[in-house]
Amino acid sequence: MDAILFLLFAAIAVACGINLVVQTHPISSALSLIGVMASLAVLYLLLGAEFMAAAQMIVYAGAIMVLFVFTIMLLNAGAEQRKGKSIIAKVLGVPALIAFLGLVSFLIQSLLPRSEEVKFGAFTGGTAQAIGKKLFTEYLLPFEVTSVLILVAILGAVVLARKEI
Amino acid sequence: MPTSVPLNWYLILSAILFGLGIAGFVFRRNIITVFMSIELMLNAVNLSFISFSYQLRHVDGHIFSFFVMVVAAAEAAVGLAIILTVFKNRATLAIDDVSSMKN
Amino acid sequence: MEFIIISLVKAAVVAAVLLTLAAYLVWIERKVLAHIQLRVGPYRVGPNGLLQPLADLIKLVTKEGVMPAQVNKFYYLLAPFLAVALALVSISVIPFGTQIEVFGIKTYMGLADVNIGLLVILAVSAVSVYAIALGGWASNNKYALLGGLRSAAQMISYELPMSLAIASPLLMANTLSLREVAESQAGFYFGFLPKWYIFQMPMPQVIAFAVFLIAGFAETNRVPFDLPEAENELVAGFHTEYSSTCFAAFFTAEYVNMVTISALATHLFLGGWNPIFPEPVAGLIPVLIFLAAAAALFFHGLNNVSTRPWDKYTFPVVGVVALGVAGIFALAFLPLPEPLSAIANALHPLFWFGVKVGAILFLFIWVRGTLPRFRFDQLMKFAWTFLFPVAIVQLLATALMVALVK
Amino acid sequence: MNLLNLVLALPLAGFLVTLVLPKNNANVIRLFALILSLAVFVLSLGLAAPFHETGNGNWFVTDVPWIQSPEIRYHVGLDGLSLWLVLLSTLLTPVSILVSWKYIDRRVKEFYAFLLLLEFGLIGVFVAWDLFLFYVFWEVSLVPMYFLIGVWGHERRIYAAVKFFLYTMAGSVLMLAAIIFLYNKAGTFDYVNLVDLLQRGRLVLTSQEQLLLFLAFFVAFAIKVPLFPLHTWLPDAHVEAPTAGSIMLAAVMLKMGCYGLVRFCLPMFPQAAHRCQSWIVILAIIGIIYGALVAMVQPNMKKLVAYSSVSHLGFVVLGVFSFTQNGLDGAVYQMLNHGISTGALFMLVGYLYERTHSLEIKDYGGVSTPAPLLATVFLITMLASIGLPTLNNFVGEYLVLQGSAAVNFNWTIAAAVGVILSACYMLWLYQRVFVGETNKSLSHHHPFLDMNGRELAAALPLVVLMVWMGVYTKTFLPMVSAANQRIIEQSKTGVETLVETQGGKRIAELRELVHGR
Amino acid sequence: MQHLWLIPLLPLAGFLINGLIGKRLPNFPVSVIAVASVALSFGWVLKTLSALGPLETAHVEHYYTWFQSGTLNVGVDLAVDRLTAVMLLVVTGVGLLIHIYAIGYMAHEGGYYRFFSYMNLFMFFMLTLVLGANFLLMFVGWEGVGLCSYLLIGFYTLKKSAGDAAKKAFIVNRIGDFGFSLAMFLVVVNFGSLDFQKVFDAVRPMPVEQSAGLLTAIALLFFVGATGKSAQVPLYVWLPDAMEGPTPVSALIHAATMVTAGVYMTARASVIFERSPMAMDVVAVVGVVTAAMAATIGITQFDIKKVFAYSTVSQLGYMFIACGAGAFSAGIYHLVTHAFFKALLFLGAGSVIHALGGEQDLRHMGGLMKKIPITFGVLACAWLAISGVPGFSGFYSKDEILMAAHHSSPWIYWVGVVTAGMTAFYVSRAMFLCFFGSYRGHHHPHESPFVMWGPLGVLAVLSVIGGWCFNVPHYLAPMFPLAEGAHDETLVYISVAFGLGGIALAFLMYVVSPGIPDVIANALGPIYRLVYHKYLVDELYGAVIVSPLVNGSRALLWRFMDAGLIDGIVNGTATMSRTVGGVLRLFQSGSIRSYAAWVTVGCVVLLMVLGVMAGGVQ
Repeated sequence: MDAILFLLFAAIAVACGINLVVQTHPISSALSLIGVMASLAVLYLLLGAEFMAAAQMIVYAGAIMVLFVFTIMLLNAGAEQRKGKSIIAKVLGVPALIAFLGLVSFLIQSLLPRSEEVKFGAFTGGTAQAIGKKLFTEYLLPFEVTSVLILVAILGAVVLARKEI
Repeated sequence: MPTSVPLNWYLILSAILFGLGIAGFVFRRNIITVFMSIELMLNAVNLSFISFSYQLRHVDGHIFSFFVMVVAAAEAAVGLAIILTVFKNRATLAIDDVSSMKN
Repeated sequence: MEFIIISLVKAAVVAAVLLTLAAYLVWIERKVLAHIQLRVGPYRVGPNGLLQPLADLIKLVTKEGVMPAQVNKFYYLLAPFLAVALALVSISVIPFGTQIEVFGIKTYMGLADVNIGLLVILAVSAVSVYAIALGGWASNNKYALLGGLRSAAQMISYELPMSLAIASPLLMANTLSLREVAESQAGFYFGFLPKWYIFQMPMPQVIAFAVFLIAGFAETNRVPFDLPEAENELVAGFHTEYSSTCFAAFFTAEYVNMVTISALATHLFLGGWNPIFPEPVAGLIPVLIFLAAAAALFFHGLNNVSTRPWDKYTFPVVGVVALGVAGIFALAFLPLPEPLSAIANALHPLFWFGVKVGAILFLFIWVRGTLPRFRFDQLMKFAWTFLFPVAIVQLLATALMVALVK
Repeated sequence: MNLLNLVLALPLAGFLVTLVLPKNNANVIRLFALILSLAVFVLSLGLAAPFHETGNGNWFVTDVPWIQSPEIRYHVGLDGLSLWLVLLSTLLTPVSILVSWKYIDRRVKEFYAFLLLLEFGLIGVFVAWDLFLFYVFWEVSLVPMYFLIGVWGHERRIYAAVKFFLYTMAGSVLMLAAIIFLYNKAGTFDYVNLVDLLQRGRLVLTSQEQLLLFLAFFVAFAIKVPLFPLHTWLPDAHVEAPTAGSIMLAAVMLKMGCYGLVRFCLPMFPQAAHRCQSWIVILAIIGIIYGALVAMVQPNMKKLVAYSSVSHLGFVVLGVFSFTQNGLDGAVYQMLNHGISTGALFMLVGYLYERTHSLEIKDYGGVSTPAPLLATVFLITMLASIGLPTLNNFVGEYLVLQGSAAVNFNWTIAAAVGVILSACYMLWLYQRVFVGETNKSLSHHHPFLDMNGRELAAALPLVVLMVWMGVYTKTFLPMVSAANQRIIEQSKTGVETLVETQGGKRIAELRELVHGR
Repeated sequence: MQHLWLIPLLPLAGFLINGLIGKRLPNFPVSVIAVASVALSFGWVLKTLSALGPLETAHVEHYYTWFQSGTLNVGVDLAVDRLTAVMLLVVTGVGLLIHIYAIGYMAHEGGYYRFFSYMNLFMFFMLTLVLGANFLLMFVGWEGVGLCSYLLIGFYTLKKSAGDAAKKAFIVNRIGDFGFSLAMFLVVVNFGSLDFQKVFDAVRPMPVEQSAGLLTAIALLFFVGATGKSAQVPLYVWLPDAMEGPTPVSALIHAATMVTAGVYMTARASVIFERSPMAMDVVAVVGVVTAAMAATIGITQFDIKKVFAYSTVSQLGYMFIACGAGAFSAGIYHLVTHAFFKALLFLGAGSVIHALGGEQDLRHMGGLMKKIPITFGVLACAWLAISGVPGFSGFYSKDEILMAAHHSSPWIYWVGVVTAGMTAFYVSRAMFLCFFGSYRGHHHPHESPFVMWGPLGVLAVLSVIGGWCFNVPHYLAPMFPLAEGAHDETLVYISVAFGLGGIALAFLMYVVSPGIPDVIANALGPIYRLVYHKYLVDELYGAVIVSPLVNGSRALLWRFMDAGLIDGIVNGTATMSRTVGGVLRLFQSGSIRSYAAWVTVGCVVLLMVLGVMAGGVQ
């Protein structure tokens, strides 16, 4: 059952990924990215990371991608013109990419041969309580730092996006 | 069909997504798409984080990916603001036109 | 395998109940608004307009779907579908009652008993923004685009205070599963005060409840915050270009969301399916209510005014139905064989849950009738400068009290 | 508040006060600077008193903790070696102030302020007994000179100033590294303890370490001396510097390098010094001959004198690295003589420049007819600088050569050639500038005047000193040789062990050197 | 305590007074101060010599330690012994006469006070040289005298040739001093001190060195100093040019006193020279070569002062022959007599030039016997003395030297005798060209005043009776034991014969038939021209040493080495860093895609490396 789910959502994710790269219009690539995120959320659930799945949907798909979609809509940028798409990139790029992926997967396969099966429910550590406990004890400092980071990002965004400066 | 899947496949999936992210990042012309492929790469990394935390049976991987998410949010906010201003000044989103930093 | 069959059955039941409820909600809204505005509202179709929703449904479905020219077809159609799908998904997580034992199968009165129910709801509400945004953008109409963006912005802004408001009762309930939240509110203080979170001792969640409601109104684009469909400014907001079925989809999505929000409110703050009155009285109340309803109906039906001759027949029929329901509720008191009494006991929590949801829905409609509309910047300023801080302070206060008590 | 701290503090106070003085009234500033520097000079004469009674030993020592965490002490003292160098700098500051009376008209205030700061730095360098304090003063003296060259110099002054600064800085950074390394190893910056630890073997440096430390110190001082390959900054710095700058640079700043060699290189790293002796001496000899030869062909007067000081200071290094009593005495005495004679030479070249605004020799000729007094003073100074007996350089040169003869006679032959060459270029200069018909271009600005009272007042003390140091060395030499005696003792320890470790002919030579003269 | 210091200090006082305030005084007081200081010094010398009586041993007086470093202690101490006495008498005596003569000669020259102050300074240094009790004080005098010769040769500052000659004189002297100082260093290194007594006591017990040892090295280095100062073969070039100075200067410095310093030093250090036969041979050979060569050049010169300058060089050659042969006292004896007649010759020539208003070329003179008879009479005495006519002083001292030379190595004797003949020839040539025949100049000669011919008279008397009156070898016997040997009469006759032959030949060629010299000159052709141009030695030195040194150091050392190499390296590093910066700049192309590409490549490479490493770890 898990295998089916994994294969299904992995396929969706890869399809959306390719769609992201191939599509000309940014809105479609944005939505395909949301598709990738949703499928990843499901995979997280498979891996027992409930909180992360929810967070993925809320933060990533819900907030960040909304920003992207907003920007694309506001800017109303048309589809990419196909001028001068360098042939080299096409000829050289794609096979290179495939070779790269092959290499990496071979590396992973060889480096971690004895990896164990992934069963749903085998590891239920990813609950909100566990993450909460760890986050506010062991990782308090990074938490505070990222909060400052976000504050700075907000200020930056506000200042940049304001019309009259 | 085997009932479950070895962890490697998750890692391979994350590698594939990462590769797609790189492809997008390198080949696409539109800034927003490039930006999105970066987000894709970050997602791929999150996936590998969580799959490793599954393997190691502790929750640190989740917290790392949580922080990645937070940073990605911050980055997206500022990045998009910049793209807006770029668009406002240059009226184009093609990445090659935005090269005033050339020396 | 058996699990799948049960869930399918439950899904069918819930979907049917929900959709009809959504349709009749439209009816109730138009009736209540009318009475607020001292007019009668729909009473032509069926007894006192009861069949009006059916009529609307048929109208919408049969209308011709007008598709504007340069519209982005795929997204134009995706948007309404997405809206309805997401609305229904969020309902699936909400439980209606306690565990019931029927035909030997123990199952929960809710479609899916998920231990992170709230997170799912939050996730779905986060994603539902796209439906509206896409809708507005795909219809290639300036007003639609503006409407879509405004509503998306509004929903995002109010999502924050809502999730904070949700977080504070969770602090007290110390669980994310709605069923456990509801169960944790059983029992009474000093015999008469029900242990709902708005009354629960360490920190009564009254403010959180208020914030949640306000945010709820905004989430569903309801009156004070229904800027996107504001007729006078943005024509019909994001669904200006939509006609028949797509429009219907948006419409149902809106009302289903309303139901979801009110159900959530009852679970989190008003004690879910726990009875309002202490035990001995609790059992009688439903019977009495329905008997009173039946009496009212018979009275109206008989000494009716001449203008609507066939009311004489329709009203008593409805009265008889009410009587039947009162009888069912009365069954709990009679010593009956196992399956029947189990059903009877299960109905009580359902009744109380329905009463509370109805009350909140009435509140939605009531507010729509009375409050004027927010201007967009007021709306945003209200969210960020007032609601959000209040929610945070409330959350911190709860956390403090909970920590102190423990 | 003993005399030495007073002498050290006054120039600094002067520097601060001049900065505060009103900007427009130049004469007030000049007068103040002159009076202050004269006061410092008179006070510094007092420093010599105890030395005359006892002849040696350290005097006016103040040892006060300055910084706690890296234990740095304000440890200041005076011994025979640094006494006369301090007096040299206190003497030459009023002289340079007098010299630049009319010469400097732009930014007068800053000029005199920098001059006083320079004097403060220089005195500090010679009296500092704490390595870190020494390094601080070394840098303090560097900065004003950079400005003196950079602001009031001639056309290519920026290039010259930067080159001067970079050269010295590169060297001093090496030295700083060595000082810090020593601090880590010994735990103290104090020179006296360090030498004491090294002598008694409590602080043992491996031969490799000692060699590196020695080289670090040596390079810093060699650049300042300047020794042969590292000397190219000197001619540029001199040509571009104003007269006062040249005098202070040539007369005192170059001595910082030689002083460093004697004070730090020899006693602290005796084995390394002995191992490097041969190639250093060869460099010095090359410096002597190379300096003299290149000086011969210089078209520019100041460059000629600059190369001549490269040649003269080659003698000093030769004397220092002969490790003999004569050599060292000669070297230190030569440092003083060179300060006086080259200082005077630059002053006179400055006077010539003031009259014709040109340093090229071809623009001059027959100056002795319009300015006989200038000619005679220049003649005396020139004779002093080529080492005419009864004048000051001769004693120093003789002792240096005598010292080097005791070690290796070939060195002496090669170095003595320098004496001949120095006569050649100096006389050729004198002949082209002063003798023969007067060059018309001399007086086309305004009539070529002879030395006026002020100029003579600046030159006279130097001429008197030249004769005094040449004829009656007893007032100056005993203290120096006493201090050198101690340094030679210190530089002998540990050389025995070195002798065993190094095989072949070298052993005989070294043993003979150590036990011989 | 004879206060020997007064002897040198008096002229120094004269120098200081004239130097500082002479400018404002009229000529007469300046000359009075100058002459008085030398006269007093001469008087003090006589007083001390008479007070000290027979100076069997040296009388040393120590005043203060000049400088003391480690074991080396150099004191300012003066000493007098028989040799010093002779030198003192010669220096102060002849000096006094020349000072008196100079009053007249320099009467109407500019810078009168400057001349006399320099002359007094010269006397001070010469006396220090002579009186010095250690090598260093002698060296002080040695260099001081060199300085004064520089100042006095370059006295006519306006004449460029005078300046050059002065510079040349000083530098050549400096080369000589270089040798002298090296010798001193060896002495100190080996004997620990510079005092004559200590050094000679240490040297006496040492055996005579067969091969080239320490003493030979010291002796040779001292001799290099001597050649520099006394103008011997390699370093004689400066003396002829020194004639640029006023004639009294030539007389005092380049005839009587300074040039003899070399001989005095050799005599003083005779202890060392005697113990190194090799050095003695070198001295002798150099002496003989100088004498011969100078004599040949003297014959061809037309400038009267140049003739006498070469004659001085040749006579000095004779003195060194004596020293080389071991007869130091003969050398000193010839030094004394030579001082008299050479000073006389120069001063006579001076009065001739004075008479002819500065004319120095023999070809423009002639027939002056009648016009300036006194000068002719006085010069005649000197002429006869120098030609070695028996009875005159020159004969006695020259024969002593020739006897000693014959005793040590006969071939030197024969060359010496021939040179004596040549000496007689060129002096008489000069006399005949100057005083006999008809007057070829266009001045109207007038006799010089008493103040000039007075001292000439005294010198004439001295050069006549000087020979047998002052029997110097006898006086110096205790210091330099006389060589017994048979006093072979025949050698004397041969030398006299050569002398008289020389005079006769000159008389024949220049008086009887003036045409012959030109005929011979053309006949000898190239040889004559070579000799006339002083064997082109100056040009040789110029080409071999001076110009390569100067141009070489300009092109090679300064341009290439300093500016090119060292500065090149320094500036090179600066430009190199800028170029590297330039290359790196190209990476910032501004196009984000290229950045992206480079980032990716970087990641891939990193991945590879990790893979390999991880692979390795596995």
